[in-house]
Order: sequence, then C-alpha cells, then structure tokens
Amino acid sequence: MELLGLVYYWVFAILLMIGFYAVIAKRNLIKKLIGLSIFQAAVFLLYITMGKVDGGTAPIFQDGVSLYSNPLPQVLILTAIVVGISTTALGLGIVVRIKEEYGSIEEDEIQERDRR
Amino acid sequence: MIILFGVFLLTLLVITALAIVRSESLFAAVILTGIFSLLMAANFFLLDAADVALTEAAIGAGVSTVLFLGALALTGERERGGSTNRLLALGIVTVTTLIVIYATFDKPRLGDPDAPVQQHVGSWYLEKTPELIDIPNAVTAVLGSFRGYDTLGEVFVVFTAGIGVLFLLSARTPGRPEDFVAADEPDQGLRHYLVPRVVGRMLIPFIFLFGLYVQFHGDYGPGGGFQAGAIIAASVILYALLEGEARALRALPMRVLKWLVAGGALLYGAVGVASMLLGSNFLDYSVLASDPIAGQHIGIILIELGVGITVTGVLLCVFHAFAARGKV
Amino acid sequence: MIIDILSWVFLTAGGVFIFIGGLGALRMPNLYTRMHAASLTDTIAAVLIIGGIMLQAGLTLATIKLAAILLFLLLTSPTASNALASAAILSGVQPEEGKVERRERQG
Amino acid sequence: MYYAVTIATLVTMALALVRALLGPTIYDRLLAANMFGTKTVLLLSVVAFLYGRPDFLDLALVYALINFIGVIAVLEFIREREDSSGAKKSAGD
Repeated sequence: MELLGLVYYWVFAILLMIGFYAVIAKRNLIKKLIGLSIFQAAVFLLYITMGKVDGGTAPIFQDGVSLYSNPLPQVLILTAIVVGISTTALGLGIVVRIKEEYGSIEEDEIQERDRR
Repeated sequence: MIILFGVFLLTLLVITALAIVRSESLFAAVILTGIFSLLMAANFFLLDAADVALTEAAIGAGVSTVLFLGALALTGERERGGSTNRLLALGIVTVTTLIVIYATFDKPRLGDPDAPVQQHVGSWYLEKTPELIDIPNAVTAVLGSFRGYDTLGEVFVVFTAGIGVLFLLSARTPGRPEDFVAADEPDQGLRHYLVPRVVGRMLIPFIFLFGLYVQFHGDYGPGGGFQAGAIIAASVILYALLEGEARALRALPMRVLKWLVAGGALLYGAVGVASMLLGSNFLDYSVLASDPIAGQHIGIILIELGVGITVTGVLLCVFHAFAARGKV
Repeated sequence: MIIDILSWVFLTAGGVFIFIGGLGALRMPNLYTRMHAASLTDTIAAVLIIGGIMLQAGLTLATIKLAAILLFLLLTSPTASNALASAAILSGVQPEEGKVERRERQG
Repeated sequence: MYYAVTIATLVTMALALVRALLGPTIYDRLLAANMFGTKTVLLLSVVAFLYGRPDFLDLALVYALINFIGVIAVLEFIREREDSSGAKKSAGD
C-alpha cells in the first residue's frame, strides 16, 4: 500500500520529464507547447495528490461527513488550469505569428533564417 | 481498491503522454491530448478534487482541442521530425527522473493526515468556512473570499493573456491591404453534416443553461465562475462550428466580447473597491450587507460572476482571433 | 429487494457489454466494423449501466441528473459516430478494406 | 458490483486507448477518443455512487454535453483542410 501511494509521485516525475523532453528535444514549436501542457498537468497532479486525505472526501460539506480533503491545493490548481489554457493560447498566437513571418515552425529552420 | 483504479488510470496517462510526444502527426497528438485530459479529470475525481475535475472537463473536452486545431490550421499539421541533441536530452531527462523518484521516498505517504501540507492553513479554512462564510463548498469559499486576492490576480492573468492574443493576431498580415475584407464567401460551417447540425443546435441551449447552473450553483456544489465561463464559451464555440463564424459573430460581436473581457475583471475589482468604500479592507465582503455572512454571500456571487464573464470573453475572443486569421 | 437484484443484473450486463464493445473496437478489421462495435458501448452499455445506477439511487435529484446524462449521451454519441462515418467516407476510407474482403476473394 | 462495472469500464478504456495509439487512420483515433469520452462519463457516474456523493454527477453531465464539441471541431478541421487542398487527400496519418 505504501508503494502504491508512491506511484502517484512517480507518475508525477515521469510526466514532468516527458513534458520536459518534448520542450527541450523537439524542434516543432507546437509540439513544444503540447509538451509544456503535459509538464503543467504533471504539476497539477502533484498538488492534488498532496491534498488528498485518507478516508476524506471532496471539500463540499455534507451532513454526516466530518473528514474532508485539503481545499487549498484544489483552489490553486482550479485557477491554474484556466490560466494555463489562456497562456497556452498566447503561446499558440506567437507560434502562428512566427509561422507567418518565417514560413516555418521548426526551431532549426527559424534559427537558420535568423542567421542569414 | 480505489487506489488501484487510480494507479491504473495513471499508467494509461503515462502511455498517452509518451504517445503524444512520439507521434509525428500533430493532428493525432492533439486528439490524444483530448484523451490525456479525460484521464487527468478522472484522476482528479478519484483524488477528491471534484471542482478541479470539473474545470479540467470543461476546458479539456472542448476549448483546448478547438484552440490547438485552430493553431494547427494556420501552421500545418505535420512535424518534420527529428530532435536536437536527442541523446543528451534523453540523458538529462532520465537522470532528473531518477533524482525526482529518489526524492519521492522521503515524501509523506499518500493521504497521510499528518503530512506537512495538512498542518498549515488548509484545516483552518475547513474549520472556519461554516462559521465565517457558511456555504457548503469550501473550495468556492477559499477561492472567492479567503484567497480573493489570488483569484483577482489569476483573473487579470487570463485578461492579459486574452489581450495578448488579440494584439498578436489582430495585426495586419504582411502583403495584404489594410482594408481587406476576407469574409465575403459564404461560410456555412458544417453544412454537409445534417445530423450533427440538428442535434448540435438542440444541445446548445442545454449547454448554455448548464453553464449558468454551474455558475450560480458553485456555492453549493462543484462549480463556479471558471468552470461556467469555459462551458458557456464551449456552447458558443459549438454554435460557431455548426453555423459558421459569421453567424456566431453576428450573435455575439467582437465589440461585445471585448466589453465582456474587460467588464468581468472590472466587476471583480469594483467589488473590492466597494468594500473599501464601505469602510473595510479590499475584497472583504462582510460589509456589503448588514449581516457579515450575507455580505460574504453577495460578494462571492458577484466576484464569481466577474470571473465567469471574463473567462467566457477571453476564451471566445481567442477562438475568434484564431478563426479570423484562418479565413485570410 | 427485487429492485436491487434488477439493478445488479443491469450493471453486470452493462459491464459485459462495455467490455465486448471495447474488445470489438480493438479487434475488428476496419474502421466501419470498429465503429459498429464501439456503438455498442455508447448505447446499450450506457443504458444498462446508468439504468442500473438509477435503480439504486431511487427517486432523488441524482436520478434526474442520471436521466439527463443518459439522454445527452444517447443524443451525442450516435451523432458523433454518424458524423465520423460520413467524414471518413467523404475522405475516401473504403469500407471493404480489411480481412473480410481477403477471405472472400480467396473463397 | 459497482467495483465490477468500474473494472470493466477501466479495461475498456485501456482497449480504446490501444486503438487510439494504433490508428491507423485519423478516424480510428477519433473514434477511440469519442469512445473514451463515453467511458469516462460512465466511469464518473459509477464512481460518484461508489464514493456515496451523487451530487458529483455534474461532472459526468459536463462530459456528456461537451465531449461532442471535440469531434465536431476535428471534423470541421478536416473539412476545411480538404476544401483548401481541393483534392481528396488520403486519410492516413
């Protein structure tokens, strides 16, 4: 049971690094953004995992229930999800403009054009 | 048993993430991102985070896919493939993963009620919510009242991101006259697909209604302005997809949307200023009515409304900005 | 008591159907047959499972919400399948591709 | 019994995921994604009862309502792509 609980943190680590790999190794800018959103999702998962309490339930009060999970991480992540999609949209906007100016969204081609 | 379900879902999550990164077609990657979001929401739900799962559902199921596709339509859907310094990156990533996993052995076990996170303000919020604010949903209470400053900041980040996208994508395309009018050809949306059009039109009012329910029921059940904004934006986006951009813009013109974007954030700020003028601190709603608890209720409803309006406005502005760029 | 038994029967049957549908979606030879299998999970499995839970829930708000979920699922899933199939046909995915055809050619 | 249904749903989700990964056409992936959405609705409804908090059915309701939008968006995208390219493209990805 101890180890099963740790799986949540391991998955956090693995997802974080999958996203990070996409950001540093992939050349395509949209792929980088998708990687960034996986990275983000990993962090969300970590926060929500930490807020869980054994035998607790979602922090919406109900008669006959006395143990609730921690509401604070949920508040932070709830807003972060919406902020995340807005910032991703901003990133996509920048990528679209880059495509229009450079004719490509592959990192090395863009750098190639910049050097000329 | 439930923890086993969670672990199973997490395994699927990792597989999906790997497939997303490996997939050469960006189009397939975006579809897989939809599945990733579904899995994420299910996981949040299993971890007692109903509100977060609702947000992830509202954003991930519709809006996020639509935005990525909008960008793909403008940039091309194939990745040229190949990676820079693949081995170096793999090495760094593997080593870091191992370090982080090593560090997890010192973490408190999952669900430990004595973990450091639980010792801090979280339990205080749970204790004081019935007494000071008296609404069943502690998440809404913390979001709207206890941490109102935080949420105000987040709303302004969303607002700024929306303005940023409008700045980037409203700029004139090089090589095109400034007064170029693109939307002359009849754009009918999914005209060939009769069945989806009929069913979709039937669904739109229900989605909208459900959005309003989530908005105003947020004090009592999972929900609130962020989720409601995303759901209402999704209903308008569905209308735009089915009937074409032009008709959606006729129903809700860009001018109105820009007012919504600013108006929601302004409403939020105004509630704060009003409580200051009534002789209390910024965003302390207790003074809004003669009874402090009633004042808290009014304040939370108003700021949630502000949040909902801004989020709806920003998501729709962004959607229209991408779509209009594509029509060029 | 009878309601309990009935609801367990519904839930079990739903579980079986959902699994069969999933298996079909994985194993069938081409897109259209897969779609056929997947529609099994979208319709009858959904009806059975949600019906089973409704019987457990009794006459509460939850039942009404479940009825709404069922209604919307039954509206949207077949619609999505229909749109998907027509889009696939229009873009030239042929229905006769796959193992069945090969067998016929040999026979 | 809820557990049995949950397990069946989870296994089916895994099968659908395999289909989404294998492809081969984009429509197969889309079919799998759509199926995955239905499975999530069922999973969330069952788990809400497993937890004894039926007020969380709202979540399943959101998915039942707006999961459809993703599919419609992809179809619209494909339609525009084919309109602009003129000719019928191969459906493989």
